[in-house]
Amino acid sequence: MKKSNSNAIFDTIATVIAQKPSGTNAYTLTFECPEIAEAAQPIQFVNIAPVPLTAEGSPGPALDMLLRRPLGFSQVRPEQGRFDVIYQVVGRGTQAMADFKPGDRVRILGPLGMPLTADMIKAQTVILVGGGLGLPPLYDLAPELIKAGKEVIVIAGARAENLLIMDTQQCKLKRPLPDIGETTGFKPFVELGADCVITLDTPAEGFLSGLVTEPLNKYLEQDFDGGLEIIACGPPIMMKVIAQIARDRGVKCRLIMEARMGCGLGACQACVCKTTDGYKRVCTEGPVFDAEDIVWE
Amino acid sequence: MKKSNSNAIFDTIATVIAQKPSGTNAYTLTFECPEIAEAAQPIQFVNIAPVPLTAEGSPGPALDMLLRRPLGFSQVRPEQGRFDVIYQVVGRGTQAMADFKPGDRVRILGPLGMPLTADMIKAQTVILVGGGLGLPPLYDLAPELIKAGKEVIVIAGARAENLLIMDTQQCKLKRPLPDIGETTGFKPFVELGADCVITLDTPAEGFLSGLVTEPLNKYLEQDFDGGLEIIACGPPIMMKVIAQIARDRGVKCRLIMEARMGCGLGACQACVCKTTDGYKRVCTEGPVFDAEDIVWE
Amino acid sequence: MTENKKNDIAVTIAGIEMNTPLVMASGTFGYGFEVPRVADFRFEDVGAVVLKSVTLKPRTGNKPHRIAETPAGVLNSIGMQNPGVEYVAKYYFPMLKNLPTKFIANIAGESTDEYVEVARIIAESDAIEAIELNISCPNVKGGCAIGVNPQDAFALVSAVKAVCGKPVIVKLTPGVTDIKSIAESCIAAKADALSVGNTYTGMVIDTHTRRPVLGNNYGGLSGPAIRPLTVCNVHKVRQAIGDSAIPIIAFGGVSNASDAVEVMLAGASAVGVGTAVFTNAHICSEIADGLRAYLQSQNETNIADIVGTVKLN
Amino acid sequence: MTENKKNDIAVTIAGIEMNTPLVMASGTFGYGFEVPRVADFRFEDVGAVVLKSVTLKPRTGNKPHRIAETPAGVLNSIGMQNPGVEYVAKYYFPMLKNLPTKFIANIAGESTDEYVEVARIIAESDAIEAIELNISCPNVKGGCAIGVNPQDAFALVSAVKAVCGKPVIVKLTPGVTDIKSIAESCIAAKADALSVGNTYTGMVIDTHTRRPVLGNNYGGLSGPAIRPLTVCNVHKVRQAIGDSAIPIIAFGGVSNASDAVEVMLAGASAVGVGTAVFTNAHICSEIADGLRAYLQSQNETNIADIVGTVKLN
Ligand SMILES: Cc1cc2nc3c(=O)[nH]c(=O)nc-3n(C[C@H](O)[C@H](O)[C@H](O)COP(=O)(O)OP(=O)(O)OC[C@H]3O[C@@H](n4cnc5c(N)ncnc54)[C@H](O)[C@@H]3O)c2cc1C
Ligand SMILES: Cc1cc2nc3c(=O)[nH]c(=O)nc-3n(C[C@H](O)[C@H](O)[C@H](O)COP(=O)(O)OP(=O)(O)OC[C@H]3O[C@@H](n4cnc5c(N)ncnc54)[C@H](O)[C@@H]3O)c2cc1C
Ligand SMILES: Cc1cc2nc3c(=O)[nH]c(=O)nc-3n(C[C@H](O)[C@H](O)[C@H](O)COP(=O)(O)O)c2cc1C
Ligand SMILES: Cc1cc2nc3c(=O)[nH]c(=O)nc-3n(C[C@H](O)[C@H](O)[C@H](O)COP(=O)(O)O)c2cc1C
Ligand code: FES
Ligand code: FES
Repeated sequence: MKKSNSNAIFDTIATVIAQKPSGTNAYTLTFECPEIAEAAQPIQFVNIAPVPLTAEGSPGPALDMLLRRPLGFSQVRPEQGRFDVIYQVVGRGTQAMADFKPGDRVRILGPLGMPLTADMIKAQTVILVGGGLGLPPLYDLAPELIKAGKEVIVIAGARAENLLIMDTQQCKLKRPLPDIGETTGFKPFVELGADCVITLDTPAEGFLSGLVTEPLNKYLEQDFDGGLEIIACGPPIMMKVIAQIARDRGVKCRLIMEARMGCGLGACQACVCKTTDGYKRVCTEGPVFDAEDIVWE
Repeated sequence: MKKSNSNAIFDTIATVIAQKPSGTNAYTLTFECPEIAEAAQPIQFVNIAPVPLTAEGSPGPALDMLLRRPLGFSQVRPEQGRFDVIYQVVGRGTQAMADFKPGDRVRILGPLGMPLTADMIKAQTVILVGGGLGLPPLYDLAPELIKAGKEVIVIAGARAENLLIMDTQQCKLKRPLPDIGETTGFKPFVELGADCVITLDTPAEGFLSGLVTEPLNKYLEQDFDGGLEIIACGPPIMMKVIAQIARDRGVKCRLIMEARMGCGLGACQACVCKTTDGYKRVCTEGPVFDAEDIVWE
Repeated sequence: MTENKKNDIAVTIAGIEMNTPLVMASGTFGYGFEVPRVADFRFEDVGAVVLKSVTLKPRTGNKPHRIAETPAGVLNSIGMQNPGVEYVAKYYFPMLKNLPTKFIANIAGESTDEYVEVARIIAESDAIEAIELNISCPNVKGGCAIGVNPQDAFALVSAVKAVCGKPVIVKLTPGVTDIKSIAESCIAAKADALSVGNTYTGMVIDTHTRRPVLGNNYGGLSGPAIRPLTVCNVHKVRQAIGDSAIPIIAFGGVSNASDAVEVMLAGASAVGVGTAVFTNAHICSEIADGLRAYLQSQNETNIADIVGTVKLN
Repeated sequence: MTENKKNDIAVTIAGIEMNTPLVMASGTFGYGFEVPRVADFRFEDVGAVVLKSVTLKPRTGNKPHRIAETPAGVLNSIGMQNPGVEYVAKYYFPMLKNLPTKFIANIAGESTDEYVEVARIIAESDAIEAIELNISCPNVKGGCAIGVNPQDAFALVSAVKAVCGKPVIVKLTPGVTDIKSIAESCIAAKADALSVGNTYTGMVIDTHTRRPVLGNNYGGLSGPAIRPLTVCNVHKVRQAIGDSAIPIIAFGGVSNASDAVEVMLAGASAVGVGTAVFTNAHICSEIADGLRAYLQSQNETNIADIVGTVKLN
């Protein structure tokens, strides 16, 4: 990707350009918002009001849902002044967002959080592990890594085939797994040149089945001369297990953490996650944390 | 008009068919709702949720505006299962309603209030006085009166020409006013065969100017052999003055009163207006009251 | 539903057998017959109706406006308009006889004597299962003063219990420093149940006219806005009085099945529904259906089993 | 704006000259520098910033979740996470020096001694104009107990006043039976201003897990939901203490200019803005613009002239 190195954050009004279903109960939203699109860096996120402004710009009936919803960038196109987020409908806010229509104007805060850029990663190979909606932010990061000449392996987990949020295609693995030289991967990652495997809780033809930790463990048995790092994003339980695996194997691991947010700006101390150095703010010190530093509760 | 004589009230979901501007800052909304359209009688009204249901039928972000807004029927077409309301944007609720789009599903309660039907009116001539958005309910009543063979005179007041909520056309008065044999009237009333004069606060060519009380007083100097009755709907200050004029002249006068509502069903006692017999509920004993009975505060 | 013995959301509160735990709140459901005028109203989903507060003498009520909308809430100052207990007992109670739900009368007054006198009259009616003492109305003098003072509450409840054979429910005011101490004195005075929650005193001002929107200046805040406060008060009172003490009926801000479950998890055995009726006259049936679905999703068979089962963090 | 002497929304509260009556509420605006990281932040529209509560010793705060959404409101239980007064005074206060607004420190503690000690340290800083005593935080033991008792409040305020040359503002808890008596004892103890309002104790339960959403189980309710209660409390306190008494800063539920006008008409000389910052970091500028427009629409030249001008019905 990118672009201006300023740390500017904008609290501004973005325009909905498009909204498309991405699998079941999930959507890809495209916003036009040049300032944020230009400032955004990988793994950063935006906080999005779940109800659009009324025609007059007043929050309208949005008083009922005051907090903005944090969503990671799934793709940023600064040259178009646009970016995408992919989200799943899980509660009232994301449900309301599913009603967003092109032309809607939405109050939005970002880019938020500390970026994770290729130069911050020493290892030559990076395994990106995404569970469910943990995948989109990794898709924002992957091109950056590949551009920097790194080997990228994506392990994506989902509950079932109908929940997959991106298009799939056959992926001939450059680094095959035992018995698996070819499998179904996410098209966007495959096209970037990454290896991509998908494991499903509910088995389906052409996909691996089971937990993401199974292919992960198999990869970890291989040799990575240039060093290996794991970056994971997904449900806490998944990340906890991966953190343990990484620690056991002595592999560097970063986690993209979630927390309920108030201000998004580091002011309210709401969005904390427990670390060995006390509670840290996901919106400011995060969202990326060293797996070693996280204290699981 | 109508139709079933049942007193049924429905709390149901109506579908928005169309929304069109009616003058400045006012709209005509068409709903499809067969049960209410069939039960509605003149001068009754509906209480409308100002925010549509979400796709799933939950009130969505509507928790912020809990009370439904009372609006009079402006036209009911039972054979189509549809009815219209005309409303002005005055606050947050009507502002939100201006965002209603065809297909929106809206929770709606009605028909409410005691009907006023032609057989309840003894006089042969009825002067309908409508100030601003007091007009639509009178438009629902007029055909009924005309069908019953009554002479109908409409005096409509508005602040300025651009605020007129219905189309206008030339009206050759069957019962001319001094110096005025022809003037601009509202097309729907003229087409029904009623006399219609429009007075504006801000003078404009082709219209009378001044308060509605001026043409009213002039009419009241004429003879009405079959008896005369005034029915007025509009801002309280207008209705108070008309009540006084009617009392002075000994003319029967009914007023369509407004009040802030809770339940709409007579349960909460919120929507009262003061009468010589204590506080009465607009939603149940009203909205029509005998001008003699109203205690002005 | 009434005939269906497997009805898993039926509850019994203070001896009153109710089809559902849903109690229509006083003042929002009139004298029981107004709201059910809507077509297809399902009375079987209503556990009980608490009638509009009655007083000894007729009251004209406050001047309008009597209601205002606030963010996720409603402010009201009806001012206890009612035709007096004799009129209500004579003309309204008989209309309730054959309706398939239970009725609770709610009484208010400016002195203990007044409460006692009204309770005595109501206690004679077959139509009424229990009496709710409104000691928490912000819209009338007297009632509120009793509701904020444990000694006064004790005296009032004792006096009413002495004349009234029917169960006595005390409706506590939530806007106090220590709701637990008042709850405890009501229990000491042998109250049969506690209604935890009522409106909170609030004010809305029209910035153009610089006048309060309500004719009475102040009013009582109800609706979803106050629900988190209700959940907390119910939990606090339940913790203070213990699980085996008298039942709690929660009032304040319940507008859907999830809200109803929340207050029950916090410790309420029944759930008041007030302002939500203004948004949907069928709300009680929607909530009842939602409660049934919740039980199924949680593999529970009886709604009573979830009462107070919140697990603290 | 600061240079413009015709600035008609400037106010002076307890000797603090503020560009606007808008005060960023403690806990929602961090230590003053976080929110203004947003591009185009207009500090000139901020009358004053109340910093996050500090305590004598560092506090780790409560376990997550620390925030939950409620209808038109927010429930929080941050639990006073802060690095302690020494750290804050050493590292954060110097960052505030040249910013074009005024800063008020907010202190909390579990005993009078603790408050006094913190006040003494803060009183030494040039960056701070005044001290706000948080005697109303539902998320920490001690503070709240002081806030509900007039004698305790009197003792605390007197003790702090004795060691602190700067103006002392007392932030009252709204969830009490009689806020007026506490206000009066603070005035007797020579408080320089009253912050009327804070959060109300509430609870939200996840019905699926049956656990409270907040790690701390209970939290404090803020946001538009409570605004009618704030307006009422401000009006009650203003009526009780009289127009010529110390100024009131209103806290609770202000999210737009109309809300700000409402609390000022009710009797507040300045207006806290907290939760609304979460919805829009520029909210303060929007409200300031709205206040200027309001003055114009009402033919008033100075915002101070509208304070307490509500005309009761
Ligand atoms: C840094 C970050 C990046 C994220 N990126 C994505 C993404 O790209 N795609 C995606 O689908 N989801 C993402 N999430 C999770 C997403 O924020 C939540 O699913 C969403 O906020 C739920 O809102 P709701 O109103 O539907 O749920 P509700 O449960 O109704 O929300 C209630 C409140 O809790 C908050 N909340 C609920 N779940 C979460 C959660 N998991 N994390 C944080 N806050 C939560 C909401 O924001 C809201 O304030 C991300 C979260 C964080 C912190
Ligand atoms: C029986 C009846 C029939 C009506 N018919 C019409 C009609 O045909 N066309 C039309 O434009 N208006 C009509 N009105 C007035 C209409 O109800 C109000 O303009 C509307 O409720 C304003 O809502 P709001 O949210 O925009 O205003 P807000 O001021 O934001 O509303 C706040 C609250 O006050 C209530 N309220 C505000 N003004 C009025 C009012 N004048 N009367 C009753 N409640 C009010 C609202 O319903 C809401 O509960 C009628 C009122 C009544 C009582
Ligand atoms: C319009 C209105 C009138 C009310 N009248 C009474 C009353 O007469 N007596 C009473 O005890 N409570 C009265 N209440 C309070 C309700 O019974 C209930 O306790 C309160 O509204 C909180 O519940 P809710 O949020 O579900 O409405 C009234 C509430 C409203 C909104
Ligand atoms: C996340 C959060 C943290 C808060 N922390 C504090 C605090 O540390 N000290 C304090 O006095 N008030 C604190 N408050 C209360 C606010 O200062 C304010 O009084 C309250 O939120 C009501 O105002 P509002 O509705 O505008 O938010 C906090 C409020 C929120 C929402
Ligand atoms: S959300 Fe406020 S500090 Fe992170
Ligand atoms: S609105 Fe409830 S009685 Fe009329």
